[in-house]
Amino acid sequence: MKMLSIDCIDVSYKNKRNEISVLKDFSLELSKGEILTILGPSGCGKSTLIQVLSGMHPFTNGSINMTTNETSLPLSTKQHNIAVMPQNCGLLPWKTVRENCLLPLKLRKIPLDIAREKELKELCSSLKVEDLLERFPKKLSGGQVQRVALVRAFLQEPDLLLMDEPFSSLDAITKADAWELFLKVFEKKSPTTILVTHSIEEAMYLGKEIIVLGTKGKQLARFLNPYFGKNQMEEKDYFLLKSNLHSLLKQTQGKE
Amino acid sequence: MKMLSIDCIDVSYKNKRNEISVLKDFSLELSKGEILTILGPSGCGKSTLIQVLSGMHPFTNGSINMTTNETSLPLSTKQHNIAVMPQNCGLLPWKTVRENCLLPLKLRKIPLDIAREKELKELCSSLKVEDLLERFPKKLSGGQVQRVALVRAFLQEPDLLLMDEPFSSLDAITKADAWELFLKVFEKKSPTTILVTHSIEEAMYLGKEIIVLGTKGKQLARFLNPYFGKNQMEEKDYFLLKSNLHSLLKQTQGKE
Amino acid sequence: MKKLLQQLYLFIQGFLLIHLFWYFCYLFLKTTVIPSPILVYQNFSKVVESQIFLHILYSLKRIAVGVFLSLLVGIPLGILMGYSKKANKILYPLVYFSYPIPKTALLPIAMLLWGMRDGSKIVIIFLIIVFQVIIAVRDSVKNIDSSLYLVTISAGASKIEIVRHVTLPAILPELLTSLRVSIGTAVSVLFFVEGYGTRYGMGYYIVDAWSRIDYIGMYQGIIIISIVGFILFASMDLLAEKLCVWK
Amino acid sequence: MKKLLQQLYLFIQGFLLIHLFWYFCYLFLKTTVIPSPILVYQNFSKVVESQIFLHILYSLKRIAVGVFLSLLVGIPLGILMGYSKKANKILYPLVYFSYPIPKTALLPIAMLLWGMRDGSKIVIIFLIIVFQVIIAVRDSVKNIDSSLYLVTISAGASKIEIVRHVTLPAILPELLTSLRVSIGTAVSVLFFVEGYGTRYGMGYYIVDAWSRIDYIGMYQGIIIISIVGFILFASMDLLAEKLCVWK
Amino acid sequence: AKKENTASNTQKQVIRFGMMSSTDVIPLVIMNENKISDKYNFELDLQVFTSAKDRDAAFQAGELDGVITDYIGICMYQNAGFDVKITGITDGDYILMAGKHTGITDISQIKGKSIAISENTLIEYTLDTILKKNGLEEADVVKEVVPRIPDRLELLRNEQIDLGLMPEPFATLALSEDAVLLSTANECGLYPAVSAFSIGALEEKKEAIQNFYKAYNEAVTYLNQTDISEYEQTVIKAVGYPEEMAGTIEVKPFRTSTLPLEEDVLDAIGWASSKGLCKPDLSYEQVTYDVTK
Ligand SMILES: Nc1ncnc2c1ncn2[C@@H]1O[C@H](COP(=O)(O)OP(=O)(O)OP(=O)(O)O)[C@@H](O)[C@H]1O
Ligand SMILES: Nc1ncnc2c1ncn2[C@@H]1O[C@H](COP(=O)(O)OP(=O)(O)OP(=O)(O)O)[C@@H](O)[C@H]1O
Ligand SMILES: [Mg+2]
Ligand SMILES: [Mg+2]
Repeated sequence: MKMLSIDCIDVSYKNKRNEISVLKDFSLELSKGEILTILGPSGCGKSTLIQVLSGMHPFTNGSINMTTNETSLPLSTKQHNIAVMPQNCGLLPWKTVRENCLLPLKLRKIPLDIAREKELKELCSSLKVEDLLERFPKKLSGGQVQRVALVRAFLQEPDLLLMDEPFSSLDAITKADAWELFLKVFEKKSPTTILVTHSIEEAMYLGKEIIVLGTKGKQLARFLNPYFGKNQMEEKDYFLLKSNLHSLLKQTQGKE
Repeated sequence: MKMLSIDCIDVSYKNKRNEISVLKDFSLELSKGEILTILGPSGCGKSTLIQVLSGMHPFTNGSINMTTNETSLPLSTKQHNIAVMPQNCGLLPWKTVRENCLLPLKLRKIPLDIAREKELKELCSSLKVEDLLERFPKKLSGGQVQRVALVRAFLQEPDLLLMDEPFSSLDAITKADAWELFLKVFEKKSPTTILVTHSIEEAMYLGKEIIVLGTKGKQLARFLNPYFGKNQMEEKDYFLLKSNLHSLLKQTQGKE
Repeated sequence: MKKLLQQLYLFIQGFLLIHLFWYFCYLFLKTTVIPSPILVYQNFSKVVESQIFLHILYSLKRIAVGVFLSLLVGIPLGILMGYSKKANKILYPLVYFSYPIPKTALLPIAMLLWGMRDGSKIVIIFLIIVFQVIIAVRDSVKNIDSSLYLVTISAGASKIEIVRHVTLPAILPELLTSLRVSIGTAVSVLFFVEGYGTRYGMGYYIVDAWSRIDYIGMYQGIIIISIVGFILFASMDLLAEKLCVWK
Repeated sequence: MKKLLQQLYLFIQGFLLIHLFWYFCYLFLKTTVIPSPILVYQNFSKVVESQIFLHILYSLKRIAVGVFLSLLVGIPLGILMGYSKKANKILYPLVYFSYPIPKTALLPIAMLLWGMRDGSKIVIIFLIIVFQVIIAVRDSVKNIDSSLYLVTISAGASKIEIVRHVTLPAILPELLTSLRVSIGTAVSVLFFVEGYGTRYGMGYYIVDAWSRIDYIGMYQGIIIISIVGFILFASMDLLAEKLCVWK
Repeated sequence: AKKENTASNTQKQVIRFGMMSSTDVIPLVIMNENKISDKYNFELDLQVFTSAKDRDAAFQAGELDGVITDYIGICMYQNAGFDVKITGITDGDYILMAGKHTGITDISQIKGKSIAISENTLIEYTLDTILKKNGLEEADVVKEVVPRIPDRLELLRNEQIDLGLMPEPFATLALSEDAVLLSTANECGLYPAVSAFSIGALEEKKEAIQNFYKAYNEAVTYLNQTDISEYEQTVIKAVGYPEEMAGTIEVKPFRTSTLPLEEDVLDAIGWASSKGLCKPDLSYEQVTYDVTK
């Protein structure tokens, strides 16, 4: 079942003088319970896509529709339950870590019951931020900020989960833990997910499907990923796929 | 020859109410022309160390001395030529990419001659930001910002180069290119370098020496890295070292 | 407690510095316009006799109501102008036209519509401050980093919720600055609005002394108004610290 | 060019709106203090005859000098207070004490020291505005994100260079806001300082008409001051756009 | 004679004179307008103020040599340690009126009514004097402080207040709109306005000031002998009558300048000292100065 369908949209940044076109005639379809990881060169428009889907940035032409409960409606943050973890994490400086984590729930009018309180505790201890709950974001290190944003994202129960390079500032160990956590959370809540990353390994571990974007959001490839949730680095096919992705990405370079 | 010697310093963040101690009795020595990569769990004080060395954050007790031209002086941004690439890249929003790149040179009163102009061009085209020179940082993607900050760092000729997770937002291909560029720049200018990273591979490729920090900046290990600049992922010893580092890092977790 | 002591120390220090300056002016200029601070303080008992606390209370009431009303009107209008292009199109020229009108020239109208008592006084204070608030709020709303909205908007926040969770806290520091400036302005305006239709208020106290060419009384009034102003400002600072804990 | 046309459009729109409001007030309140706008414009030829441009020029000169001086003094002091704890310790109480003093009450001293011509007028404008600037600058300096300094400081920048490359651009938006507020205040203060020792200036024009109970003339003066104020504000906006290209 | 004037132009002394618009200033304006000051070899620099506070500030700052003020003003100057001497009288009336809808037609009916005045000024003094002359007391009316005269007029016009005590041109305006005349200062024998100079100016520019009064008297003679139509425009400008009143303006005859009567001055001093505006032992000699001597 198609859940999200992006249909030939154009996205651009308007300046006073000029207009920079970022996504041109971009289409994408996503089924329910999908995890799509997006690979692409820096500056190809991945974050822009996330912004458009979170209702922050307008698009021209085309349409974005989302199907929930058998009804298809234009995507809207009010009618659809969207959770986003932006590239810069987007913590509000004036709210404590705890308040930041709970803000989306509050906005969605989801009561903070005991179960959810427990979930928060668990997520925090998994990501080792349980001692930071009363701190303000300014007092956190780069990795701590990202972990808090992860807690916030995982705490929600969205129809659509958007994550923009969510593990980029984590050290190897924490990152591996966070990957496991992500898979666990996904198993439980199975939100339809778009995950932007620049690590091929990450894309191959976390994506049920992978797409590779080129400049202006041109889709160079899209395929089902057989290695979703699997740690088969030794397999030959794994290496093959990895190097394929690598060379695909290489192709996109230099044409910016 | 010891160039930088950090001697038993204490660093902490003061709040109105409490004081969070981050580095306790921290010492580190660095020879001229060294590249030291620092690995450590998120929140262990890596960025704080960089901030202290860039003269942004005060330390109590101990001393930091730097030896240039045979004279040892307390480290000072005025007397020593320090270049830093902070974790958030630190581009000034009101300066164009070009102005941002040239600012440190301007502050060091280094004239912008033809050679330097050419170097800027080359660095920009290596990092594929040559078309962005007249843009303001707000109009850049996350990876573009990081590449611009790399250009700025590489353009300087510092005695001490400090880099805080400089490649974290780059995609695999760009990152590999940036690594090569770093090695090339290092070969030419050989600044004494401290590079903070959370990727073990990165540390092993770019560090002449590697140290692993634990909580409160405790040094868990320091060793010469035989794989500096080498791409010998197939070697057995490489894997051994890598998994050693991995388990060292694992030890540091959870004690935060 | 330590905070308060510190403030008190600063208070005394500033007090002494200004008086030193004043004393030197007195010594060097030697004019009746600048009486000796010593003389002024010798006669200070007169101030206390003259129900100075009543004067202060009256003035504080007028300032409080005027400032409160300006915030009540100015903040929403400023936010509206900052966000809505449509609202801005209508409000912008209105504000830009009305701001430079010398509000004191509207006194006759204010008196006729709201009487000679506190009504017209508060209206004048309000009219003088509200535009400052509108402009400051609008400008700071425009300066909010757009990335701060992302999570809130994507979580389906209504406009009110966005204002509550993002806008207001984001502009709070500038709002407090604007409040400081407004209170300063309001205190100065007292001098004008308390010149008529009342026999109470620090402004009245000064104007009355001035029109009697009683410079000693006038300076006493100025000292009182300065102290009250200082206390207002210092409390604003404490408030700012309480409110902006995240800094 | 398009920008200018757009501004002109807004100008006309605001103009009409306010006049509509005025006309309704005239119709409903029926009082001598609110003359019909039609009557006011019928007599507008008189304004032009009365050398209105000379009046405007005089006022603009006073505003320009006063605002310029306030910036010249206020920006460095504000920056100093924002950065240096020591300077703040001395300046903070001085500023907090002097700010609430009604500057208009210092007129006798100002006249004594700077005469009753432009000297004292400019000093009064200066004294009223400079504290607003100091407070606004100090507060915005304190609000600068500390991570912005890192690269500049580590590159060995001197204090002046830090101010030039980081502080000034960082506070520029707030500075422009404060400038807007200051100009608005200066225009209103004209009304007061042009009440003596001059026969030129928009403030004089209004006060003069008022004291002759020539409400038509007074409203004409108010219209002129509004238009001049609007133009000042609109140019500030254009300036802000030019200066803050990075937004 | 003309040649003489130009020859002595170089050392012509300047008298800087502060005033507020009122009928008192008509002779002064005529002095300049008709070049009488030239004839007496001084230059009259007239400075118009819109508020007494500004005028006093300028006077004290040494920006002015003399002003048009009143008995009460002199008392306050003296009390402030600023030695200002009454050197002559001027003419102006202060008229007590009732609003048209108040139903008051006679001064005996004003008990308990409100009146807008300025405090501690000759207006209050005049009011008290008028009240006393009519057998009333200060406390019989409710005094509202409104410093600017135009505002008082507006309050009276718009029935926010019952009574007004105003100089020209405001009185004429109010009366033309059916306000009811109750009494005037001059009717009660009160002529409180005076011209005055600071002692410094009197010493420095004695001759010029003597000439100033000669010129003043000549201007008064001119005014009293000439038909108003010849100088009506000057009056309208100086006093601030609305333009529409041209042709209907009346000007009472002016008196030539002398020193005021001692008993009048002492009465004012008594009133001022009762208000705490000056010391009760202020003497006539202290506050007057005979320039003709
Ligand atoms: N401004 C601050 N005030 C208080 N505590 C702070 C502040 N900044 C950082 N900290 C704390 O200091 C510790 C060290 O922070 P630092 O930024 O140096 O970590 P890091 O090693 O760079 O981590 P990461 O890899 O996540 O960037 C962290 O535990 C953090 O919570
Ligand atoms: N505010 C803006 N104004 C103008 N151009 C912009 C703006 N933001 C981004 N761009 C441009 O749009 C393009 C896409 O940006 P986007 O942030 O979507 O890239 P990205 O794919 O997320 O890259 P990265 O991996 O580096 O984060 C980039 O070329 C960037 O320069
Ligand atoms: Mg991005
Ligand atoms: Mg860090």
